Amino acid sequence: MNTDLASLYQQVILDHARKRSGFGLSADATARHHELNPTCGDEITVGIAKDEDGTLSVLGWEGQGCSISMASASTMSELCAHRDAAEVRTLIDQFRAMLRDREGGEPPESLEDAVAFQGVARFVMRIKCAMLAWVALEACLDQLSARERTTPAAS
Amino acid sequence: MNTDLASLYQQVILDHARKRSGFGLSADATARHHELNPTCGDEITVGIAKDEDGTLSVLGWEGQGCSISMASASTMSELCAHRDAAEVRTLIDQFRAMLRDREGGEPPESLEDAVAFQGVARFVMRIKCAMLAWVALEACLDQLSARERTTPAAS
Amino acid sequence: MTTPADADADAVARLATDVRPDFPALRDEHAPAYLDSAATSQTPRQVLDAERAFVDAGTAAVHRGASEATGRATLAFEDARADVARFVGAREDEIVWTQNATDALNMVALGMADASAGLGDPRFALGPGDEILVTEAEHHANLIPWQRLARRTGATLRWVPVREDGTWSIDDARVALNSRTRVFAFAHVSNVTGLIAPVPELAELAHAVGATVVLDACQSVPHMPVDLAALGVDFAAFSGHKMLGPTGIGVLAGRADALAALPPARTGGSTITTVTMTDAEFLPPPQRFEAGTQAVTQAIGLGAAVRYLEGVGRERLAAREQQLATMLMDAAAAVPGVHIVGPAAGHERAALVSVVVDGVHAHDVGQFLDARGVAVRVGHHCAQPLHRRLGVAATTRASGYLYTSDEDVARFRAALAEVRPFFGVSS
Amino acid sequence: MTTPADADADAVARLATDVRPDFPALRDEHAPAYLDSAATSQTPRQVLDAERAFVDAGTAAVHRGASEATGRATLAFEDARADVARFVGAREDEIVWTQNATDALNMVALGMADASAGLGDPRFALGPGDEILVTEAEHHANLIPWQRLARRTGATLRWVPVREDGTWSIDDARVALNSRTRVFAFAHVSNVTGLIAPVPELAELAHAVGATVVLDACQSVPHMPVDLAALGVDFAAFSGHKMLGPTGIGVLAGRADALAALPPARTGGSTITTVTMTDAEFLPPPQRFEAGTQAVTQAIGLGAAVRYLEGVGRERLAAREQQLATMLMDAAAAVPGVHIVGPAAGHERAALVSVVVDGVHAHDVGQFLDARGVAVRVGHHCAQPLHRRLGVAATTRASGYLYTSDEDVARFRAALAEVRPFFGVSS
Ligand SMILES: Cc1ncc(COP(=O)(O)O)c(C=O)c1O
Ligand SMILES: Cc1ncc(COP(=O)(O)O)c(C=O)c1O
Repeated sequence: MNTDLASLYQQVILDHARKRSGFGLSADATARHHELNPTCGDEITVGIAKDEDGTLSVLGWEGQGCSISMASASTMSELCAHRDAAEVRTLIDQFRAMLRDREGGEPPESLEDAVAFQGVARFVMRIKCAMLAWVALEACLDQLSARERTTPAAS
Repeated sequence: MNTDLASLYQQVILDHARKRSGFGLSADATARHHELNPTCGDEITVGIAKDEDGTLSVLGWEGQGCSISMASASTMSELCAHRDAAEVRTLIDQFRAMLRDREGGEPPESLEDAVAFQGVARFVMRIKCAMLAWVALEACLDQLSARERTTPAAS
Repeated sequence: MTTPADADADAVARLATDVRPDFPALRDEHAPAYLDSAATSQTPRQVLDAERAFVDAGTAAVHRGASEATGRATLAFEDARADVARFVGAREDEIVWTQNATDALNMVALGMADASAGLGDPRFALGPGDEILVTEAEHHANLIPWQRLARRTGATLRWVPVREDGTWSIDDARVALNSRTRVFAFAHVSNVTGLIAPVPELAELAHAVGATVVLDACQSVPHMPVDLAALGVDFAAFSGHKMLGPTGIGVLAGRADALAALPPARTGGSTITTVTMTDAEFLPPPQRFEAGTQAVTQAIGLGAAVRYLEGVGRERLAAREQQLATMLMDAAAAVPGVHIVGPAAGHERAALVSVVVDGVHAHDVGQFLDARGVAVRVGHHCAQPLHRRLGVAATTRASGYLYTSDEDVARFRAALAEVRPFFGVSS
Repeated sequence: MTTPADADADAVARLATDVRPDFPALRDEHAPAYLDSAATSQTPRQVLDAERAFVDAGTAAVHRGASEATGRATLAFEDARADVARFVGAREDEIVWTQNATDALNMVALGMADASAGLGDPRFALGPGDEILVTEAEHHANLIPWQRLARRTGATLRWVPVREDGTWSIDDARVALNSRTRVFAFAHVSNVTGLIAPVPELAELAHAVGATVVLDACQSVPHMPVDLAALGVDFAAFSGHKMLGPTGIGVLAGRADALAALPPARTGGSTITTVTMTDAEFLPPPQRFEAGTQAVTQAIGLGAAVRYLEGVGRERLAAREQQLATMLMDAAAAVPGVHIVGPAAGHERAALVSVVVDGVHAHDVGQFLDARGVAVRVGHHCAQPLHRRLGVAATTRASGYLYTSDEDVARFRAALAEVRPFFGVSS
């Protein structure tokens, strides 16, 4: 039982839950998305903006929730800031795949600190907590790309 | 199995099902009631009228249904005609009690031919069939007594 | 030497023998010839075993809370949903658990009433001038909810009339469908006549006039391969207890877009995101429709039933049902004074036959067969308007399933032949 | 020498030990301390044994057809209804089977919507100017259906506000009730605070202004003697799965006159007398409300559960629940940084306690306790408005039942004391 608990609440997670990197929503964010976990009322809003080079110049979040959801948001904002949309989408997919993998296969190194969340895969009711910020980020990216499709970049 | 069947479909029942004593509704009936068995759509209408001496001068019925319901109506009209309301109500109660008695206690002799329906008690889905005409008769009596309460007899 | 085709034919004929050991109610040599599967099926031990294993490991609420037991229960519950989805060719989020098929049909009709009252997406809003189309052959479960919807919204209920033999055709439907038709609700297979409706063609006709198609799949999903995506219907309803599963569980299957537009008539816990004292926001389907603690154990039982049927093989089952259909028809046709309701011999029909016995009321027929160890169903089979059209109050119905043996049908035939003599009706 | 009173006290304290052997999920020595019975209870083997005996003897439809099997099934089904009726002090025809308590509450609200739309008896017709009263502490199942009814009819939804500790009093209700109040719906026992409402007094107040009283009895019927006739409510709802019974079965209990006036929102087979293509006449209650094939097996399971509880003795159970209530309160109160929601110590409350742990989110609390082998429930417990009032998104709830041992509560207390140190929250 305690090993399970240790695999879920790794020290890096408990640290991130307190540290909350990226906490705060910038007025410069050009896309925002609010995501709710209806089971417990936890909620996270993510806000992003892109630089001219296509990388995320802004990646902030606010919200309240359990240590898993808070730590996951914190880890996410450290990992994804200053990357371009394609890279970020790959990371989101990898993170989701890791959480869905009940067999515990080796997660990609590219996830860096976020590999600490691998233990969540075995706690099916907590997967939503860990995904909350990432789903909100994905929705922000969708907003931006929808906008790009309708307003073609000046060339 | 065959003994069961024989106890349900006694010869007197099969005979009554064909004979249908009392079949036909008289224009002289002063109370009528229609009763339906929703399971199978069987229906019976009973019509009665009272003589000056308080006995049933008219006791007829119409309807369609299984041999149990038809035979029961036929038996009923032979048994109850020319009796007064109190006597008829006693017979209805005795008949109902016999059908509800799953133990097969000795039925009262007053039921005459109607004791043939004792076997129905063991066929719970058929009790409604056997009761159909009797319930309609009871409702007719209720109509008459309700009317007597509101229009007191001239004295 | 047996060819593969012969081997298959053998496997089909042997089906009842193969599966009987799994059915405690049929194992006993004194067990009746159970010919009432169209009402409710018998249950293989695998289903109750699955339920018991789940319960004895410790029950827990699903989709609520964080405990391991909750996680285990939630996974088992959702796995059962995936089993059922696969079985009918739907996506997992297109499967809504209900109490029974009746509940599923009501969920659609009541949801449309709410849409009409302005509660939710207006796609399914009906009003005066709109028409709801059913057939005269429907089960009450696929008739009364539409009568009530018509009364609630001012829409008009119309119906495809049936012929004297209880059947109706695609041409009859074509005449009844028009640009005012908003809903067309009909049974895939009639529980009285065994008539099989040409669903894809009917769905196409209905969609061409903009109508939503609601399929009562109670008598098809248990018995024949059904691919809802291929049939092209918007909603379909069926019950667990007719397909080897437990009572207390049914399914509303809906195309994703249709479910997404349907307001939830029944509301409560587990269906919502945010609730204030004055308002509630609902989750996407299927959760939106699953108010309160679901029939979790029974869903798991139904999942086991579906896997059992897949183990048997749906093609093998369908082939056996065709045999049974013919055998039941032949048995009834062979007895003097017995009239078969529904499609004539030679036409495709489900493995059920309803009959009228000259001079003997259906209740008496059923009682006699019961005493002879043959369990059939008598009455109006919850289809009073159809029976009125047939000119009878009640019929006697024999229906088969995977465990029905040739011997069962033979016993039916023999007992049926004795009915009129017993009641003293001359031929 | 032991006096009779001592002997009784012993019997009460020994309850868990006595009953545990009947609960497969709790028999194992590694079984968790199951403290989530307010969500769903564990199942004694007697319940599944009763279901299996019924199914294995051959299932059959009830109230339809003439066969012996149908007769046997119908009797078993109706005997279960009689068991439940006796258990709650109602008449047999005052007990309607539903899917769960949520379904039962919706049945009342949806029936009233139909009455308001002119479908059936006008007694329960609501309209603009009328008021529906609930409390701010209700479970979503007893809130959202009334929100929807208000929207369907134009009536106004009002509520008895709760205080900071989650409680409300009869005086608060008196203020909120007025001559426009047509319905007053509230929980007998709160599933979050454990508050026990003074039902007879509230019902009298409500009836004095002409309101119909709807009781959410989910947390009372399983745990304390409930005599609905004595309580004087018009409708009451509860679920089988919280009282040792199976999932998939619930009950709407209604006073005969109230049920008789309620239109059936869900319609279909077995609820009717005469059906034409345009109209249906309904049977009297309870059949009128039981559309389609009922959860027969589960009703029989619930009957067995009720008999099991009667075997235990309801007074003995109630006495044990009082002990557990005190023990749970004491356990939570003993841990620094833990705040109890609901009535203060000393007040009567049900055997459940919800807590907030300073600095640790309820999900994390629950996860930690789970890892320590203590199963509790975390979240908003389907009472978001109440949690908003309490100023927290989620709480951690521990709840007991007949099989809950002193040892279970001790494990809860020990694990709770470890939570804040584990998550590094300083006291
Ligand atoms: C007070 C209360 N009301 C209603 C419900 C809903 O019960 P069910 O989910 O069985 O319909 C519950 C349990 O979840 C409850 O505790
Ligand atoms: C064609 C048809 N529709 C609907 C139903 C209703 O199913 P249930 O009673 O399981 O809701 C049945 C079975 O009774 C049926 O045969």
